[in-house]
Amino acid sequence: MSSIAFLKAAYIVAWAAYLAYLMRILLRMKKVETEMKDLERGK
Amino acid sequence: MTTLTVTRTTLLKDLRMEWRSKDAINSMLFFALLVVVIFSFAFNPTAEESRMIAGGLIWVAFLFAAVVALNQTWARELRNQVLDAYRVSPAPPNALFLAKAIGNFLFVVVLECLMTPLFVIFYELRSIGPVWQLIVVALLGTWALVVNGTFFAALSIRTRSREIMLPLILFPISIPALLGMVDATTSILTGEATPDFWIKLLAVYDIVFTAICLMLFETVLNAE
Amino acid sequence: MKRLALITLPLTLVLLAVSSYLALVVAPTEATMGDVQRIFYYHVPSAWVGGFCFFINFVASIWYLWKRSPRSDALAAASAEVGVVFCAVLLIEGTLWARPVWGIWWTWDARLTTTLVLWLIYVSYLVLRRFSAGQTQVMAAALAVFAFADVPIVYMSIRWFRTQHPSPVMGGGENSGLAPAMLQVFLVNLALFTVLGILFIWLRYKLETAEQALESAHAQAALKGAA
Amino acid sequence: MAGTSEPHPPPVILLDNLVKFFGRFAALRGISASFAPGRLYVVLGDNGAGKSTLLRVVAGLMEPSQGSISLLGAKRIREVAPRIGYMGHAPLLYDELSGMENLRYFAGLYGIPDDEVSRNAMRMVGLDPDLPRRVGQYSQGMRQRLSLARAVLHDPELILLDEPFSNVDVHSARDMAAVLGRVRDQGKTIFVVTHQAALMEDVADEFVHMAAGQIVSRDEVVRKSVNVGSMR
Repeated sequence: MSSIAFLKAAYIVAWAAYLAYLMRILLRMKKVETEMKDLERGK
Repeated sequence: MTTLTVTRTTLLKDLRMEWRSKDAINSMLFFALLVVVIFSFAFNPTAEESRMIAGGLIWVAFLFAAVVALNQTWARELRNQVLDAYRVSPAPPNALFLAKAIGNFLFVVVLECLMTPLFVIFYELRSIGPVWQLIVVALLGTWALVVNGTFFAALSIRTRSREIMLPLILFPISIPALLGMVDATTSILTGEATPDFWIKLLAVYDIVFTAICLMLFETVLNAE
Repeated sequence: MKRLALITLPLTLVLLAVSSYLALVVAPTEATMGDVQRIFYYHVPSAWVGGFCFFINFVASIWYLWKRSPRSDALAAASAEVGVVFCAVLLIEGTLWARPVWGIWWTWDARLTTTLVLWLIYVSYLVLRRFSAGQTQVMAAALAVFAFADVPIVYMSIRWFRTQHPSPVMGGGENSGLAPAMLQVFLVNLALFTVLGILFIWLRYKLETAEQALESAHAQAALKGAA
Repeated sequence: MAGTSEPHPPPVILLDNLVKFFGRFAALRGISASFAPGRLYVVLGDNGAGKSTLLRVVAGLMEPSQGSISLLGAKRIREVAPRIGYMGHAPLLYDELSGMENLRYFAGLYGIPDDEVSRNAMRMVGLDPDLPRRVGQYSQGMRQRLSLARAVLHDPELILLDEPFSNVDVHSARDMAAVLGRVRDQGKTIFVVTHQAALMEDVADEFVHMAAGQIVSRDEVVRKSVNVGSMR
């Protein structure tokens, strides 16, 4: 197998991991904000 | 009322209770026996090979058995919530920690004394290097496992599924100590290398982590 | 959240794109290892960011034990998690580099092993945070002190371990004789990754403090209500 | 009562806006109160009213989430730990040890080397110090008595008792209540959390009612005369 494949794989892994992690944080943030709004409205 | 007096009375109390119930030592002994037997099924080495792998086998077996004892460290204090009686008293928290750590150390040392002959028989072990070095490694290594184990068992009191938490946090931190014990034991058994570096490493590990445990135990004990 | 996404998402993409462009196009091809060496420009900065995160975690935990400020706990939680993510990427990249260069996926080489042990330790830290029932912050801060004290001991022991058992193949040291053009790309990437790491920690810290605020809002609601 | 000539002796316990959260649940919701020395307080309230939590916070077992507490003139409870006695909801005793072995150990924690102190504590609650039986084989009533002995072993000025009469037969409970009355008469301050208010009617100085993490009312007991009738 050509070593270029490994290079590509490494870069794809890095991009995918960092972007997925970013999305996960943002989604959790969204959840927290919705819950906060619900709480404030409930009062 | 000094730390040492309270440590002594607490240790004596624990030993007396252990003598009466024999919970920890019995389960630990049987567990270690099982591990030895299963290992000797799984690996069936010649005397030469067994020298190479015995260090790893022995210490992994003792590590697993120690976890059984460590998990019981605080069980007795939690039953009837006796720990609260200690916490409301003016007795120094570190005395409790030292008593528990020394108690566990004694249990595991007793276990090692009883189990080592079995390993010697099953694996036809004979050490080429000096045996006294093995004893030094065993004492330093056991304290390394037990001091952090006692502390992390106290941490695990306030977690869900606490029995499984202890190995999860103890094993990663103990990797250098385990590596030291295994490699030192192997180099003594085979007589091929000197274990000096590993003995020093274990000593440093013991000093560093005993100090940290004593610094942080009060904080952890009184966190509620 | 929209505002945060608008800041962080493009910034992350730009950082990743620029660093990839520099590494894959601008940097010259290395003579002995060929193109695979380009992993290096991602790999080493990831390692640096991971180490940096764990250091922040340690400082924040000490600060928490001293001052009991919830913000420093949030920072500790954030940096540990980001560190674990960077470390995980680092490990995967390490194996992807080792396969073509050394012919094996994994070797118990000093750096690989140290990274793996570090990763395990901080994963256990995150597990403790998740599973603790009350007083998470104190327990986590205590464990963080143990974790960080373990790092130099792990490093020493594994270096010795490796020299006693030489690993099968060793490519010539990564840093040996880096050409100036390579060095420039490397340094720029190091800076870009540092920014990326700080960005992630900042965002994760925002999330942690938002969660803390939510918890205390719930608690305050419980305090006022039902009287 | 002992001669407290000044109208307002300094309070034993001073609570200022005490709040305790368990996650999102507020167990104590802003308690401010002061309690005078030499009195026997009976704390009443439904399950979950925060009685035990209050006792644990006062005993120094829990940190309050907000607010401050001052105990026997000290801000840090650990400084006055030797002067506080605490009896928990659970027995706080080792099942594997005999009564005297238990007390001897706990006396050691308070730096009391004298065996006679432990023996007296056992006699005071009506237990035989020479009983070789282990606590695991004690009846519930005996356990509670021993637990009380452990709490008052070091002659504390402030005694905190969480449900001392739970699962205890009426006869034993009356005995224990009488013991508490006598200890109060020696000038100690006592807090008793209980469901059985009737047991304490003869000896209590004040009933403190709690609901939903707050103190809702305090009723002082007007003592008709010195309680001769209640002491058999």
